Amino acid sequence: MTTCGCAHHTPPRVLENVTVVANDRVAQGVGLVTFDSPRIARDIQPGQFVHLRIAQGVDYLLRRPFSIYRAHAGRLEILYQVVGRGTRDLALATPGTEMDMVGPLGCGWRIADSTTHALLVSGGLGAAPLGMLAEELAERGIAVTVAMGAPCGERLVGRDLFERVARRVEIATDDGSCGTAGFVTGVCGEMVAEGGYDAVYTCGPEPMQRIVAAQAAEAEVACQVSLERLMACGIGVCLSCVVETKCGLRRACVDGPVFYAKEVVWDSAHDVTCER
Amino acid sequence: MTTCGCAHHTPPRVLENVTVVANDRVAQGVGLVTFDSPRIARDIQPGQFVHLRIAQGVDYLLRRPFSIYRAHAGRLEILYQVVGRGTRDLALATPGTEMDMVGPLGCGWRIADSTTHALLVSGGLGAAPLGMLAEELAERGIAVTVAMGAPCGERLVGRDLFERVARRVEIATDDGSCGTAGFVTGVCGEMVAEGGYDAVYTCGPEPMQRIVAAQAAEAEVACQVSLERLMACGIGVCLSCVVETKCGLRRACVDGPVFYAKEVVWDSAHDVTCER
Amino acid sequence: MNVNVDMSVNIGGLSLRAPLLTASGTFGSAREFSELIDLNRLGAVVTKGVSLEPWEGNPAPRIAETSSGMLNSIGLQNAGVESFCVNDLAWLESEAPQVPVIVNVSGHTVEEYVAVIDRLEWEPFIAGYEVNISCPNVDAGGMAFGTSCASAAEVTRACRGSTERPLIVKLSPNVTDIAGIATAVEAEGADAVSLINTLLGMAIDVGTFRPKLARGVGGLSGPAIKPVAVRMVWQVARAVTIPVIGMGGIMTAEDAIEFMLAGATAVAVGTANFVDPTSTVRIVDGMAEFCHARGIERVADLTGAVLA
Amino acid sequence: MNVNVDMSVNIGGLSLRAPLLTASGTFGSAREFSELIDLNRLGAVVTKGVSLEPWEGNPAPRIAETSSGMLNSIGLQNAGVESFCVNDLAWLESEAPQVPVIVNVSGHTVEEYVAVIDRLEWEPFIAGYEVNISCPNVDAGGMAFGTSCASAAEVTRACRGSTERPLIVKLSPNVTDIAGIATAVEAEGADAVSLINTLLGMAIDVGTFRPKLARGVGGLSGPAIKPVAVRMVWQVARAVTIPVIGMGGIMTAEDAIEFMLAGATAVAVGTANFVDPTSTVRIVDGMAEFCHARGIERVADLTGAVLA
Ligand SMILES: Cc1cc2nc3c(=O)[nH]c(=O)nc-3n(C[C@H](O)[C@H](O)[C@H](O)COP(=O)(O)OP(=O)(O)OC[C@H]3O[C@@H](n4cnc5c(N)ncnc54)[C@H](O)[C@@H]3O)c2cc1C
Ligand SMILES: Cc1cc2nc3c(=O)[nH]c(=O)nc-3n(C[C@H](O)[C@H](O)[C@H](O)COP(=O)(O)OP(=O)(O)OC[C@H]3O[C@@H](n4cnc5c(N)ncnc54)[C@H](O)[C@@H]3O)c2cc1C
Ligand SMILES: Cc1cc2nc3c(=O)[nH]c(=O)nc-3n(C[C@H](O)[C@H](O)[C@H](O)COP(=O)(O)O)c2cc1C
Ligand SMILES: Cc1cc2nc3c(=O)[nH]c(=O)nc-3n(C[C@H](O)[C@H](O)[C@H](O)COP(=O)(O)O)c2cc1C
Ligand code: FES
Ligand code: FES
Repeated sequence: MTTCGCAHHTPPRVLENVTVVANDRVAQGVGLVTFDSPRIARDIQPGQFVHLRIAQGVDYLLRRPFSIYRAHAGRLEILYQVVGRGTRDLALATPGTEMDMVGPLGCGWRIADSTTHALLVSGGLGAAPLGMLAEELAERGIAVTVAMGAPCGERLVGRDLFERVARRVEIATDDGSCGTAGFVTGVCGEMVAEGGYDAVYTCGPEPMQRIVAAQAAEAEVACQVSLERLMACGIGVCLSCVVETKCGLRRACVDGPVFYAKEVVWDSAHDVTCER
Repeated sequence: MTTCGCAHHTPPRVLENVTVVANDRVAQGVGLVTFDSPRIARDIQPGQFVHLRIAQGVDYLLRRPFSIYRAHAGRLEILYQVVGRGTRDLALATPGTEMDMVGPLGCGWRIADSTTHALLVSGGLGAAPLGMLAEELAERGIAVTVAMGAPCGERLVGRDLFERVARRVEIATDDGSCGTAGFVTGVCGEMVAEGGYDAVYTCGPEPMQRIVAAQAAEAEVACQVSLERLMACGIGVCLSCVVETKCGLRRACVDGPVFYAKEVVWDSAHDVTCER
Repeated sequence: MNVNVDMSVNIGGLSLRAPLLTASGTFGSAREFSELIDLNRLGAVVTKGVSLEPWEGNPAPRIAETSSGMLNSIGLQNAGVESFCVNDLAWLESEAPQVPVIVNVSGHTVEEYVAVIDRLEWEPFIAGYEVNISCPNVDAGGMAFGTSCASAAEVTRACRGSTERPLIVKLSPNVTDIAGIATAVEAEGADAVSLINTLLGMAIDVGTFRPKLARGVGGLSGPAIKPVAVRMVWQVARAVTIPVIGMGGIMTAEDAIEFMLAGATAVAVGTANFVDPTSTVRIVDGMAEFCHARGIERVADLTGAVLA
Repeated sequence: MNVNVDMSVNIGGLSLRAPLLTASGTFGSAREFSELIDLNRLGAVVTKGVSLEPWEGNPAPRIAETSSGMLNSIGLQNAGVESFCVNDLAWLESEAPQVPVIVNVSGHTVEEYVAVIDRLEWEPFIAGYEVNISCPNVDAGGMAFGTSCASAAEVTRACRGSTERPLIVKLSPNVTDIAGIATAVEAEGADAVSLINTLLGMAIDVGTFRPKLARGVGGLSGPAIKPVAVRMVWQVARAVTIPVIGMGGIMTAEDAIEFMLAGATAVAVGTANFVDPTSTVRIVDGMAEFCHARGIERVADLTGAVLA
């Protein structure tokens, strides 16, 4: 039976005061911020996210949702792309800055006990929720292969982490400045067709995820996707983040952001992230 | 003929980008911020003010009006008391911070050619617009005597400057922690009654200014007051800052903030500064 | 330290331990907040809007951020009254038995409002109803009922006929004369009015030329609307004798006090729950401290205490 | 670089070099801004409200800051039409002869509106009138005329009878159906409508229990109201065939474009003049750049171009 919901046991949510311990530019328009956040860092699972209050006043009100790239030793790392007011302010936060976040939120990646070799497909900042996953898979002794893409070499993120834990990392850039020239979906299509994977995990622009999902379906490999939606509450009450699934509307913030690709009704899926 | 307006020739207003060069706490809840602002610093006259944009976003919109405490060498000094959002943010501004201000604004203190000995009466942050005046009077060879008051010694501001340029400085504090115990109006009343002054300049809480004005009137000495009003535009268009005068409603931002005390209709004068 | 302040208020016979409710649609059915706050600190939980049949709501995107506010066009998505009783209400009854539950009721027609109430009358664990005649996000019904005295009166009369429980009517701010509408629903037996629902607004993405909400228009909430909300509470409180529940942009205890001074007997907190999920209890605490610091013994003494 | 963009628009026969006006009451009679900006860059100057006799306005405090907005209760203080002609108009004619001047007209009664226009008809240097039937800050007249179709139509008809100059009617947002009122004034011969005037609001000082405005209530302006204003412009533009002048919270060129997309032929900038006195020219420049960057040759092509 498909429920399109979250099967995980999710850790309790808390509102935690956190402190920026480092914040650096890591690629063109992309920063990596590290927070001291002992409680959330301890509990959070790969693919879950936090809801961060960046704004101090009420000029812009809402929290911003971010995946966790890495969590260790009481600290959370977030990879962020500067796109608007919130992320611009985030980029300006210096070590010592205090903020607060609600988390851990949402339902993360499922790792089936039977998995032996996982393919991770990352487009642009898609690396953000895949970092923790790659580390977790490697720790569990599951083989990891990565296909990653970006517009250009300057904008590739997560490569170091992936190269540390994966047995193979394939790179595609639109302009050919690094790895194969072209979209990551080209590289990924070939890899999936070659076979050998029993799980595909993907994150990136929604049209890309959709193609990867189709490639995985073709090869009959279970595929999970991580979807972005505008979120007001992040905890399931406001119904702003709905995703159309085979079992009706589901909330990306609690039933996702990770969904099995086969459950998503892609036609109506609303794409907020074409830019990446 | 009384016009209740501005007789001065006022320098042209500009919108200038300014940079914080220093910002320090100088008394309890009071800061002194220095801006690099060559154009306004060159033109501004004692008693005029600037309209400073502290907010960056649109959470709180309006500029904040501040008198100029000192202007020299392309720099402006502002004494400010932390009372709300704007001044809180101002207190947090570090050297290098950029802001912008509109100025010089308003009509400052009139110095009659015949003046030989001026009494300056400052209550709390009333020193703010009197600092430049004291220096200007001294430079013109006019004798300066100062009566200054504050709730306590910890909150006295401007003493150094006044002691440098005035021939006599009398202090009153409500709690007697410095100078005479009591209100500055007590000290000032005696001084005015003693005679010898041909001009009284005062700034501070409106009820205090009103008493000083009455004392000066009694002694038949011309008295000027500097009034605070809520200001949206600062340049005379919005009519938010009206002061009731003997010749009708006048705008504090262009016809004032300095008025001859005898022109002000005190009964209806709206006091926004009881706190100081 | 707050032991001295009596925080209780009475809304149409319903006695609340604190003058603060959750604003419908911003608190789910409270379950999601139970990990984050102590629900027993709330005056009452007002549930999300409940309709007779399941409603799909509007297409996404359903929200857009604006200066000091947000637009939403959720469109009252809900699983229908039956599912509400079986899931949400059952959870509330077992996990938060001390907290009064006020069910927010929606309908496309007068009959639907009544049918929802008729079903809910079977449930003993309900403290009252808030009839939403002011949702700007549904085509039939919704706000249309709240924009004329006649239709507002009609819905109220019909609902009143079905229940003796406290009946609150939630008013739309998108009207010329909200006091007139409040008077009309008071005349039909409403026990209280709540206001304001969202202001109808729109935002357009200048990059794509498309409205930011798929539906085009939506409801504006948050601090941006507070001055309009305070004004309307003040106008309505002077026009009716029944209690007024004030809301619209409350983020802090001071905001809540402002509504009480304007004439509200209690307040509701909406959008702030998204910004800070602990807003409700933080505001209740702050209100008690405010009273304590000023020697105000009963929070109810603030109601309508504006000096004007 | 903007040479390729045609920025001109036409409002009821009045051709403007740029689609940007000053919002009445926020720009004085332009003189105060002449040191800070080049007035020739504006589409037109809309003056502060002018009445037959001098008006005192309301007691102070007259403004209060709110989240992303401000309240004002100035109350149309002005020295009357005679003084306006002798001082303000004469200055404009001699110092800014190229800039079209639209006079904002106020009255307590229909007769007063007409009398102001009758006086102004003697002045050759006036490009048109904006009839303010939407000021929330005066007791008689003001907003009252703008909240019913009948009275809005009556004022329009009377003013139309006195002038052949372009006649703009400024609408109140404090109504249930602004499109209906726009339709009514269009039927009486208005050449254009402008909207929105301020939303009626209130703020209370919780320290003193007093309203922050001496008058109690006042008009809300600034970015807080933009979503409401954009929605109303969109509704009105679909209901009438005359041009719409959009305003409410415009701070940036993008904000102005948003109003154009919603259906405005031109926009007006109000509160932003207080925040940044160079706002108007900054926004005109930004609008031209916006068009240029997207290959839009005529700014007028943006009007109503929202994809909905
Ligand atoms: C579950 C989840 C995880 C995410 N993880 C990451 C991450 O690890 N790194 C990263 O860079 N970004 C991530 N995003 C996207 C990130 O939330 C947005 O880029 C960010 O909110 C933009 O804020 P802004 O103020 O800079 O942009 P603005 O455009 O000014 O924001 C305006 C509004 O739109 C929302 N918004 C804008 N873009 C998005 C988006 N793509 N998705 C959701 N809401 C959006 C904002 O939250 C805000 O409410 C994630 C989104 C979701 C839903
Ligand atoms: C001509 C003039 C000169 C001034 N000079 C000085 C000075 O040199 N040093 C100094 O510390 N203060 C001065 N003030 C007062 C100063 O402008 C206010 O203290 C300041 O605006 C408060 O801003 P806030 O955001 O901290 O307070 P908030 O209370 O948050 O401000 C809210 C609104 O009220 C206005 N406001 C609050 N208090 C006052 C006030 N006393 N006068 C006018 N507007 C007020 C603010 O500008 C803002 O619009 C002067 C005021 C005027 C009119
Ligand atoms: C996302 C969202 C959903 C809402 N859903 C409902 C609803 O179902 N029923 C209702 O009566 N009001 C609903 N409202 C309106 C709120 O209850 C409240 O009246 C309004 O948001 C103003 O308060 P605020 O500014 O504190 O949010 C909703 C508001 C928001 C923001
Ligand atoms: C201080 C002030 C005074 C105003 N005076 C007038 C007026 O005299 N006549 C009028 O039609 N509108 C007046 N308005 C309304 C503005 O012209 C405009 O409609 C409104 O402020 C919305 O635009 P904004 O948000 O850009 O300010 C005034 C607004 C403000 C803030
Ligand atoms: S963001 Fe509120 S329900 Fe998902
Ligand atoms: S502040 Fe606008 S007229 Fe004085």
